[in-house]
Amino acid sequence: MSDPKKETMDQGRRRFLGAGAAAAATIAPGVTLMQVASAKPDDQPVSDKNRWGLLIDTTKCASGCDACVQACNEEFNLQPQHGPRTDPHWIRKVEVRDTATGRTFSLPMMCQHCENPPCADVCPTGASFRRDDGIVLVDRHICIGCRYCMMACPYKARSFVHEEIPEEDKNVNAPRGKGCVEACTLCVHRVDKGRQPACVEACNGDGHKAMIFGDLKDPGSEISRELKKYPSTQIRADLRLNPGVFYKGI
Amino acid sequence: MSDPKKETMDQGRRRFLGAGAAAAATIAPGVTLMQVASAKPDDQPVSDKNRWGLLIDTTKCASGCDACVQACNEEFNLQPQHGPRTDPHWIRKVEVRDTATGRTFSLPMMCQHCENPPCADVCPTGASFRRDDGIVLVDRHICIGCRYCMMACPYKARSFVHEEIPEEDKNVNAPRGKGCVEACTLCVHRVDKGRQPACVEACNGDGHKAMIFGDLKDPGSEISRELKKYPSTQIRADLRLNPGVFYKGI
Amino acid sequence: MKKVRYTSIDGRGGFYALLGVLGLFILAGLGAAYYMEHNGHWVTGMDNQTVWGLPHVFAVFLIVAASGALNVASIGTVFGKAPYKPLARLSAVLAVALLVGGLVVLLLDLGRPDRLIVAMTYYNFKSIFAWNIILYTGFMGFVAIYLWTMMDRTVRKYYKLAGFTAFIWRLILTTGTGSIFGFLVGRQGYDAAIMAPMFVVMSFSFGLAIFLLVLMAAYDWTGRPLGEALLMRLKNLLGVFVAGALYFVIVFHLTNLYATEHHDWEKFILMGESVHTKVFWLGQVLLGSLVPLGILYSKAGRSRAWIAVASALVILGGFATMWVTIIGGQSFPLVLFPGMEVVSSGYFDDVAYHTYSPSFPELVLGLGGVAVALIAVVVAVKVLNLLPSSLADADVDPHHKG
Amino acid sequence: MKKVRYTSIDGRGGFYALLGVLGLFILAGLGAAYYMEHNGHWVTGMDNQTVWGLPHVFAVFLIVAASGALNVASIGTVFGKAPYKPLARLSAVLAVALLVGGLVVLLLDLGRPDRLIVAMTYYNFKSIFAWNIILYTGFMGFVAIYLWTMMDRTVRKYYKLAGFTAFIWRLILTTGTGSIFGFLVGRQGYDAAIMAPMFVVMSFSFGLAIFLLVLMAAYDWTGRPLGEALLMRLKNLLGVFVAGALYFVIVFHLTNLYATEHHDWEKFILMGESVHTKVFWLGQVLLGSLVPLGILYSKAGRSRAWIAVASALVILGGFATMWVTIIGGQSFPLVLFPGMEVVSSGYFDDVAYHTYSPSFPELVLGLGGVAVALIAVVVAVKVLNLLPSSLADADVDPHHKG
Repeated sequence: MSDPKKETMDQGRRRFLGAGAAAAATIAPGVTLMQVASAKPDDQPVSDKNRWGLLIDTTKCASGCDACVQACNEEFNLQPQHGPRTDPHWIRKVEVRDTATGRTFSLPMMCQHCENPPCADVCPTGASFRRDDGIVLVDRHICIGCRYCMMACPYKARSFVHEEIPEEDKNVNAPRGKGCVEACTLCVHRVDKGRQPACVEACNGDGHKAMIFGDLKDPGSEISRELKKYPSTQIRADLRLNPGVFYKGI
Repeated sequence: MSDPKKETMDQGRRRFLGAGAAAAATIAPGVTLMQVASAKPDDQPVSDKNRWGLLIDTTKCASGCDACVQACNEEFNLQPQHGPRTDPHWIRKVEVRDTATGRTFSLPMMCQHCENPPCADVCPTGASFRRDDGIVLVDRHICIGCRYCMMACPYKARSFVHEEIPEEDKNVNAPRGKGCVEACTLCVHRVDKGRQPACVEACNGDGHKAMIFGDLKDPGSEISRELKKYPSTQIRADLRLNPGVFYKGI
Repeated sequence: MKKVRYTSIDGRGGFYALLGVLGLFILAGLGAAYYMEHNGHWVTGMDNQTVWGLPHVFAVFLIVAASGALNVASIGTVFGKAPYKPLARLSAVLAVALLVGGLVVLLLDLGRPDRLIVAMTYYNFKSIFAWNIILYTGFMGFVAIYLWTMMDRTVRKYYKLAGFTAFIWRLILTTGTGSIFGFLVGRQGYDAAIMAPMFVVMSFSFGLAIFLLVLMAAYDWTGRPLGEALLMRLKNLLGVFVAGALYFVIVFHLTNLYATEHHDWEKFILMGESVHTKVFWLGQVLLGSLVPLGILYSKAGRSRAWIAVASALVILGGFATMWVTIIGGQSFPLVLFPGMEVVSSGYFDDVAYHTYSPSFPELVLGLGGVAVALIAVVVAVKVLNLLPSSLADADVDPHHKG
Repeated sequence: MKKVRYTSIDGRGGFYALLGVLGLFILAGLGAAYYMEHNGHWVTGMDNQTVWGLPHVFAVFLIVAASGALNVASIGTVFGKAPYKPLARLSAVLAVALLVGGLVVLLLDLGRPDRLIVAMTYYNFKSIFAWNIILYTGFMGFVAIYLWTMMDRTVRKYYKLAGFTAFIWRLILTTGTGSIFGFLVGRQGYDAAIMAPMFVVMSFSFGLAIFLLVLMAAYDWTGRPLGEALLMRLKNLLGVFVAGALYFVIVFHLTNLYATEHHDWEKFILMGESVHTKVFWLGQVLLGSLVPLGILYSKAGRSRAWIAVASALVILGGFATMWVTIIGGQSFPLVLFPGMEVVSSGYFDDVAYHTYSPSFPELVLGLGGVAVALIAVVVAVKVLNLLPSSLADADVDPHHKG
């Protein structure tokens, strides 16, 4: 019996580009050199020496702006079909009001890439899994579509593919298929090439610069330095899942 | 059977001073006019039109400084007797490190004056109760010393009086007695006179100005305006107790 | 006690008519499953908010009832109660049949039922779901062995051991089923250790109710004698189980009501506007628990018709319980920001609750699973010697005073 | 079945010696209580971190066991099992005695025991503790009435009703006792609905173990016959209860182990360095559950001496369980900042766990409560006709084959 996790990781590894940080810098406008430096060099295997994460500044995230959502839908060609209840949502915008203080803020919600992902805990076949570098993925080849991971995820970050995906909508960035569960991949196909996730790129390109992507395990990365310096929150921190997505200003 | 809560509130009401806001301003140096204006006028009864609360800025709270603790001990004459395990602690300093980000901060912990206080829920006699204005108190005259409130409090904010209080240590600011449970009163004796709690006064006097006291229900109060403007946290917000003490920078 | 004689039933016209009707339900269920799989689940009432729908209500009910149906056998074998022993064969067959019915529904409701082989070969041992696959398979195996030790004199010496193993296994199995929900940390309606023992007691109740109905139907339709004292024993036991299940429901909600963090959830279930509040009070509590208790412990409880009504109500209540647990539990939105409210969302985080209306194919698939369970029992009593020729009191109870 | 004849015991020298020893323990307990009250609780092992100490371990154990001790009577009255009926009087008296013993300890450990009248007159009806005061008082009243209906032919017609009321009341009572802990939202070791039914099953186990020891001692010391079959029934029942309690403990910990948020707590209890880990594994699991199960279900279980050993171990395990639950639960520091660590604190928030070493007076107070319970039973069997002159099998079981 072959190990499905290994396979997926190997696929990831095989898909790297020859060009390194410089290529990433030209592909992703608005990305600082510091951020690129914190991304994984293409020729290194996935390892637990990195942990990829996001820092989202809700004070910069504009209410009404959904550039990140648009970018994600475009990146993975997530097309609406039979209505929002069954359409895929890998990322969504949420506006929140603190009832105790009256303060409001806006933020994008997506897979929080937990260190202890309940989705992976409950998955009967191991299709839901956490890569060594912290990215939580679904191996669509062994997902049986039981949807227990969707019951378990505290963030409603996953979508069940409720219908056949038209041939023309199929996308190389992530394999998708009817009857399987899918979610934000933290743009693993980009990360493995040293690039930023599409949502981060869009947020930066938009000028809001509310999202920082980087290596939580590199103390010199921008995300680590920001996290060490300023207060931040993990959503549902009480569950102790240690998500890789941090929020400022909640 | 007389209502113990009413009694205690009446006592509080009876104990007001003739002088108003001006007197408070001279008694409490470092208190701004805005803060004094948000305190309860002396001649008004306790009502649910106010909810007294604190906002503590952990980014201003200095590690190592315990001016608030000293002030509390002095205000209530809390003297050490047989060691820290049994001595009363109405307020304490805590230094915290976020294991996910490495950030550290310092804060004072005391009774959080919850809107839904578990201590009052579990108290068999009703000795633990919440005043209409949100201050959580122990009526020491009907406390039987069962300590169930101490089991229930998520903040370890309460102390059991483990020994006889020497006559010379007895204090008019709060009645205390062996075999009963006690805790931070939010300096109700001061609040009822339109003054600030001793800890807040000390923090301001010390120049740190990490603590703001005021009326959470008055949208114009400094505390309400700050809370509406900047992110803040209630400790163990997941328990939904809606504490009256808010923290910035956790 | 006379020696119990087990005989297969006669296959008259009614028997084949019953087979035919059940067969039609099964065909319809298969058709519904094909329709949903072919089109994708968007044709069902399910969506990304309510990911487990009516088929799961049927499947989990059948699986829970399955382990409970074995109890009658266990009481005889493990606890040594003689009057239950002649019922053990039917009890074991019914247990396996109900489990198969439930599993068929569960399987056909998967996004990829064609990947059954994947589910059987790739195991994530931290998943309680994966454990359940082993528990279900093991249950069928152990109960089959248990049945074999009852029916074959040459392996009679393993009867006690097999019965004991099956009993322990069924407790673990239902603990596992309850834990599917109890282990879900992110949802207000689940995340509670009490779910496991609550499901165990519910299994006692649902399983015995089904057993009673099947037993009375089989003996009525085949004209075999069924003793009054035996029936009184069984209906009293059903009353205890129904009361026990109700006790757990009360404790579960009372504990939630004490914790402020669960107040919104409890308000939603106990006093909300959604259908779940009605299903809870009318279905689970009133019709599913209080009315059967009233029937069973009043004079009506001495009548066979009323015992049948009470059993049917317990089964109805079981479906209501599973509805409230599974659908109601998903209807309450995830609490992403405790103490805050979601003002607007791109994905339904801002609703008071999620709605779900089952589609017709989902109902047909669920009923198909019930039909699978029933047809298995009907065929089994026809081809095997499962039913004692007489269950008259004098024939089953050594202490019965005639 | 012959008519059961109940007689009081003879008061020989041994009787008065026993009274004397128990009286000394009670005096010592009162002295200890006075010493602690007079000086204040700082002379005990308790502090502001561990506010409920060894006296609570004794008190809660006795209160839980009290309701369990009534079970023997309930099985006879509510579930109509004839062999248990002759034991009902002792069962009822033992239940009240244990409750009184527990309440005395609880009361004398209050900060202000002189305010008992306050506790009886001021009620906060949201407090499960206040409810418990009513439940305790009611229990004593209902069991007394129940006993009266057993002993006075003129009120015999209320026997069933009284027995049923007492049974339901005792279930609610232990649910209330378990909920004292289950309702504590702020502590990792509590805050679980399963605590209520877990305490109920534990009460079955502890109460029956004490009943068995008292029964065997009483019949041995007074030279009255005690039937083998009756004893086998009781010891088998004890085995079921011990296994049931163990089941709840396993489910409780497994569910916690599944939720990352509870991992630190489980690590502390199951694999920590504190004494609680040893008390859990050695006391609660091994000596308190597995060894008694081994004894009761092996050939040793047929020997009276071994049944006594098993019962004593179950009681020991009961104390261990209460220790781990009450002291262990408080030892684990409150989680103020999930996902963060407290680096330093002015009040012990930064420790791995809180320590507690019981003082001698606390132990003496606890033993005093046990002595109160025992002396009440000893006096009762002397002054009332509680014990059947014979519990030989032929005298108690209509179906017994001699």
